[in-house]
Amino acid sequence: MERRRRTEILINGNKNVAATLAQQILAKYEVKTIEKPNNGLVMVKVRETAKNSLFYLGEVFVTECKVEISGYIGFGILKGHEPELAYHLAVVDAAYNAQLPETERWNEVLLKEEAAIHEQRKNSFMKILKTKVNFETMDV
Amino acid sequence: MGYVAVKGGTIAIEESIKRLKYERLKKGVVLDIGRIEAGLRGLIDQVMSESSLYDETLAALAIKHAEGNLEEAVFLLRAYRSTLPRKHYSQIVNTKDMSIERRISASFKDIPGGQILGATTDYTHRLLDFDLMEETDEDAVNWLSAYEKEMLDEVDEKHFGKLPKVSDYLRKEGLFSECVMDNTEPDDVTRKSLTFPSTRSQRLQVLTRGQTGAVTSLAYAVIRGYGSLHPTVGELRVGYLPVYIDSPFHSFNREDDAYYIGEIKATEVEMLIPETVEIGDGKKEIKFEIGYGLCFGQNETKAIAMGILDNSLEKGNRDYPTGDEEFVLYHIDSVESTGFISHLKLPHYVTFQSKLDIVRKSKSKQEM
Amino acid sequence: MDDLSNPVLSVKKLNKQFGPGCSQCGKADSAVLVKNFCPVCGTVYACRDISFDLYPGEVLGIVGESGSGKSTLMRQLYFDQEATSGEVYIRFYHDGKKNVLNESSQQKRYIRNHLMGKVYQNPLLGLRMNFSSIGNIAEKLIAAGNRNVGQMVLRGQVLLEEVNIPLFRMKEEPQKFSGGMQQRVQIAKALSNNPPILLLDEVTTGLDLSVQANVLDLIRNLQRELKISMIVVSHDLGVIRMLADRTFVMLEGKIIEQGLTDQILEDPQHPYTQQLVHSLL
Amino acid sequence: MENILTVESLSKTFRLHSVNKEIRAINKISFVVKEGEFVGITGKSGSGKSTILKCIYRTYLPESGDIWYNSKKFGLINLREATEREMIYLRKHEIGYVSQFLNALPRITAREIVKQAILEMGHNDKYAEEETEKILTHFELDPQLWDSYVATFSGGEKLRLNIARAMVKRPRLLLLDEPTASLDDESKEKVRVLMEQLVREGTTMLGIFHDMLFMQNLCDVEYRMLDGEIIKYSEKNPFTKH
Amino acid sequence: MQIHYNFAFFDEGSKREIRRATLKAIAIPGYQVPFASREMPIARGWGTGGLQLTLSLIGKDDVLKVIDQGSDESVNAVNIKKLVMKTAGIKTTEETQEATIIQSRHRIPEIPLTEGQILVLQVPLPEPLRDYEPSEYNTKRLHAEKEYSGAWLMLFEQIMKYGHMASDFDHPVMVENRYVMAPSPIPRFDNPKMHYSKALILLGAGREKKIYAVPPYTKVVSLAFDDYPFEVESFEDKHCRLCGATGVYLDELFNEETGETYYQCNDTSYCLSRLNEQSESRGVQHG
Amino acid sequence: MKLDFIHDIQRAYRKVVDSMSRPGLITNLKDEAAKVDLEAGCFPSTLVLAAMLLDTEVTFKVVSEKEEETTRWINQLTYAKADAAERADFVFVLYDKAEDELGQILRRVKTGSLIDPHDSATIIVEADAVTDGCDFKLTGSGIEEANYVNVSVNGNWMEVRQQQNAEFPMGVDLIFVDKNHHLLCLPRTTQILSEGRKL
Repeated sequence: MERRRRTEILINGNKNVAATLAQQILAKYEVKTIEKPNNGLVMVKVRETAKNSLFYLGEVFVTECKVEISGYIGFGILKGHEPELAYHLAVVDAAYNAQLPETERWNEVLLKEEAAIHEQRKNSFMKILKTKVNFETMDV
Repeated sequence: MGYVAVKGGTIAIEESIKRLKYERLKKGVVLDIGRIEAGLRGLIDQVMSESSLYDETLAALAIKHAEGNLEEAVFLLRAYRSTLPRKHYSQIVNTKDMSIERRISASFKDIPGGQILGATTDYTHRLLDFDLMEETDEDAVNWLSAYEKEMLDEVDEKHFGKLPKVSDYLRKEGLFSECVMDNTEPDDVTRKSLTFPSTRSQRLQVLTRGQTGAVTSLAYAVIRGYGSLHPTVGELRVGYLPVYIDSPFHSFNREDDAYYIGEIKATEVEMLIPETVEIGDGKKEIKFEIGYGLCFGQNETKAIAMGILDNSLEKGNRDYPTGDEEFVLYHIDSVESTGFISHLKLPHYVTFQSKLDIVRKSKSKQEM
Repeated sequence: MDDLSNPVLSVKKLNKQFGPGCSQCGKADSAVLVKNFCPVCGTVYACRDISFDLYPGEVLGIVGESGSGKSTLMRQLYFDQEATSGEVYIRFYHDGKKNVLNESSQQKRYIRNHLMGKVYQNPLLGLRMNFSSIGNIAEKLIAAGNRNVGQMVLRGQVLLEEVNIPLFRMKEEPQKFSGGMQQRVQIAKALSNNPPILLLDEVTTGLDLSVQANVLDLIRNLQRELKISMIVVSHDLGVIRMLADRTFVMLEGKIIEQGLTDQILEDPQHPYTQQLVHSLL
Repeated sequence: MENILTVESLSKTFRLHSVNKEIRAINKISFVVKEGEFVGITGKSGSGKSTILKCIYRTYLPESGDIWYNSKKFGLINLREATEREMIYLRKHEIGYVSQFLNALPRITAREIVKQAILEMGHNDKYAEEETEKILTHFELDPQLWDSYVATFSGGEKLRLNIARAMVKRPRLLLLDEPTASLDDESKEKVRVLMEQLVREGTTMLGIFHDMLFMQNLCDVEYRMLDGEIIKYSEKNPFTKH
Repeated sequence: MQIHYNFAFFDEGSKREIRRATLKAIAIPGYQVPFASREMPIARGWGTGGLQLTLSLIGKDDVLKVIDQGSDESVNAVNIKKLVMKTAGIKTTEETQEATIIQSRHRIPEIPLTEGQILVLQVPLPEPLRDYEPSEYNTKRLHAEKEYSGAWLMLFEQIMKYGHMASDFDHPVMVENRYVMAPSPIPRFDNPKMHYSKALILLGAGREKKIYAVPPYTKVVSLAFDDYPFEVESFEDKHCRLCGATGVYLDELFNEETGETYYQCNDTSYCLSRLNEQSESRGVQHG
Repeated sequence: MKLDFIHDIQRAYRKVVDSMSRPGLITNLKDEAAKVDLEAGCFPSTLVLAAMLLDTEVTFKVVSEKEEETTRWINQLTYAKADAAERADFVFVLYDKAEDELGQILRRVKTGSLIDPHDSATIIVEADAVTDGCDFKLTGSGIEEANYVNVSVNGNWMEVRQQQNAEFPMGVDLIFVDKNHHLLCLPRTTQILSEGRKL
């Protein structure tokens, strides 16, 4: 699975998913920490819609981490102070970069989690939609 | 034995800091960071927006540390921010991708996707709720589970909250001047100080990190009479924006190669302002312009005010202080204004002595 | 003294346009232009190929309706605005060998401070309304390098007397003065550093008739006494008649006619000038 | 005697754009003025007399032909082609122009008018002051009037001041444009005496007059004009002159 | 969370930006170099400009002195010193001669500075033309064109009003015949110390985001007129009640009981060292 | 790298501050340069200066036969981007430069504007030797009376520098280093008198 989609699932879904996947790797391979989980900032660049120009909205506090598995670097980064999850994300990323065989079996888990996230978000959106103002058209 | 330097200042400061701690603890109860995060959403959103640093937990810590003093909490976070390395820049965030939690328009009744009130205090009666005096955690849990069980209507889920923009609809009708995508790299006032005439990116950045009260007051001045804008809220939306960064190891990135880092809550406002435009041959027509507001958290008044000031500065009519970019942009930062006002508390003995000298001198000259 | 060959100010092909210009209008004399406006790109050609010389001790009049480019021309000469192209030489600056339009803003400021004076139609532009009148005069003297309060006050007093401002009012701010008085303070200020070149831009416009006359007499007398070279811009032929030896007529950014002032008034050649003269009351 | 002014084939047409009309004022006029002469031009009003003087003085822009003037400063110079700067110089130093109208600024005293003319020649203030008083006395202007505004003067007073202003410069050529038009006889007589005196002092004069008698008493040479052309030349017997 | 602060508080990127601006400031004496100005853990207006300069300069071998109003023990001085010590762990001193970096608000020490030292001045309002022209856009242009009549005009107006120049502190100076500069709110008494100073003087305005400098051996002339020369505060006939010093900047104090006015050195460390010297020599005499 | 990016850079920076504020004062980056273990095609002290002054916020240009190699190293070390000489904030003129290359490059670099004179290039020049001596007499801000130095760099760079600095405050600031890690600064305020000629 491509990185964009899997990082969305691992960060939005249950934290245990990343932990479980990372454990599989940590149990079998030597994982070298290049950069321990540490805090930093990501500057958010946005496009405004008045003139379609770009500006900086502000910075997001993040935790990031770098690991290496047999010469392949993995990078974990997410919003907030989440050293553990950042580490797990980095391990999973390294596993994919190194194309370890384990990753081939991860799709199923990830897709399942993705469906769960979807379901949960749908529910919460439907709750929000209860606040929608319905203008009943007057039938003539 | 010689003379020893006085230590008055050092000791007094230490004792003063103790008093501060005493004030925070004197009731024998401490605030829990989790409770601040849970129950002071409005304050947290405001602190994040004014400090221009997005993190609920850090904001909660700052609020606790500052005992709820807003300017102090912002100050703490701004200073903390100076110690952190900026590791990455996000990909361009597009507000079309916002997961909507609230979305209204004052210009059109029936907008595609509908008017969604979400969570708002707008239609609450401001009657103090004395029941809250007795509220327990248990009450909260019970209420939540009841809310969970409420029946849901099946609705069209195709957008998942990603609703089309009201302005897109007007744009299709040609009621806006077309703007091409402007991919000029934005300026960053935290890296390179503000210059005049300012760039659009500088203005928007200063406005979005401006002090809520200051931004609101100046925008109020614009619509009350010190400016000539008559804006309408085209669309106000509150929701979550996903943030991605490019892979730091490759210079060319495929879209699917990005790292997702999470979502941030934001309020976006598009103010519609009618404006006469020249269309050549001396002919004129009226088109709409957008005054744009976007800030961290749910800060609706601030976002609207930002939209008003954006347009007022874009026009730059110096007849009004609110059209003077130096006047607006130099004076709305919380840390700068509160710092400079409060510095008046610092000792000024030396300069006062100098003043005294000159006052006496002018007196003696006049007596002569 | 008369000097027939050596101008104090020499202007060559001065152009000023507002707007980017386009492939259609391209040049300042393009046929596409409606008057001096390009309907395609909206560019206004405010000054088009203006050339003239100003000689020692002479008063040059520039007459034209509003929008003819005469005030724009004055702004270019005083560096209030940047010219689009052209050359300007001043005899007292590098022997008139350097095009001052190409000099740095630092040098231009020097030229303004030392070699020129300008009186604006709107005293707000030429005066600091909340500084004392004597301070206003001193400002120009300071800019020209004077650092002696006593001398500056003395010079200021002489000038204020010259322009009929009672000395007991010299410490008052011009904002407390009538329009005519403000204009006289402005003239005193512009003259304070004995500039060899004085620019007068519609200095009597907006004043009551009697006050106008008063200001004109003042300028006339000063010119006689000080032999300053002046450029006088006005839409009012009466003003020009009273002050100028030679006159240019401007229309749509161009000089359309020039001659001795009495010749312009009595035997105008260009249809526009004839119209202008005939409308003179 | 040398020719101080040679006018050759001078024409002037006025084009009135607003009414789309052309008016030919003078047509191929030629004549000469010798140094020290008093030349008079006569003719009905509208015959173009005044146009000639104004073309010489460049108040009108000559259309074609040449106006050769023998200048002290520039040598032989064609006034039709002289630059405006040269014209201004000549007006200040060599060529005077007097009409019945006192072409002076309002709110200026008689004294200032004369003094300014002297200053224009480059003299110093003190000299100008003294010379002014001399001239005003000479032209019999009541000292009480010296410091009043000329707008209040009578016709004769204005004219005398006018001539005074022109004369003070000691012009080599004085153009007289019906100066006596509105004067009473007594004033005219005073002017006449003055002019005779000027001629005696060597000033060359070219003048137009409606008063034949007045002119014939003064002129050495007379040209008569009709419809823009010179139709008659007559010369006084040099021996009967004065 | 990141709970260990960096050496000298800043991350290295921030220091680098301040350093670049500082070098340009030294190369263009008196010119206000804009810089981004980081947000500091002390308030804007409380010396963040000076503090940023100090933190960008300071190293493990430095000895720092901080004074405010001439006093090492002024609350703000103590506060700034504490912050630098906390984040850089360097040595501090109260002896002017011992210090390698002296950060000061409102004073230049009485003891002449030496070549090895850097004086960092805190600046609240770096623009000397601000009273005359509120717009930054315009003041930048005035500096560009060396158009300083406004600065002198302010003084001229004072003379017209009061009969003398009435600037108290922060009396503008002309640096190296080019830039008019605000010397920070030091009393006029300290202005001459800037002229041909042996030490490098750096000035930092945090809120206004400007850094500027007076290199050593640089011409610094207080603005004045030929016939109204620059005058420092007068302490004629007055001396320090404690150490007897004259010709120094004095604080005016008030005795609650007697109602008397008395004077004391404003530079407390200078006063102290004089007192110690005196007591030593007394000790020698007596011993 | 053994170079300590906090403390070594701080020490080196203070030497640059000293040399910049006292033109003619030659300082030595030996200790810091010794810790550079990177062969980037330039002097180690040049790399120390790059690490001290460059990051993503500024641009640079390398003038050398090995331009490409050194550019890559500096970019990787500092993340600063290379740019044309006309726009670069920092210009490195390395020791293998051609006879008159410094003069030529000085003609092209940005000198700032009257409004923003700080927006001008800083030129770091690798000289054969920078020593005390009496070839150049230096005067100006930062110098008590006069300082004397020798700078062995060929070409007419001094004339070009003079032209570029003609209208103060616009101009360029030069930092010289040599293979013995000597460091000398010539900010735009410094007047150079060479063999009796004023430059």
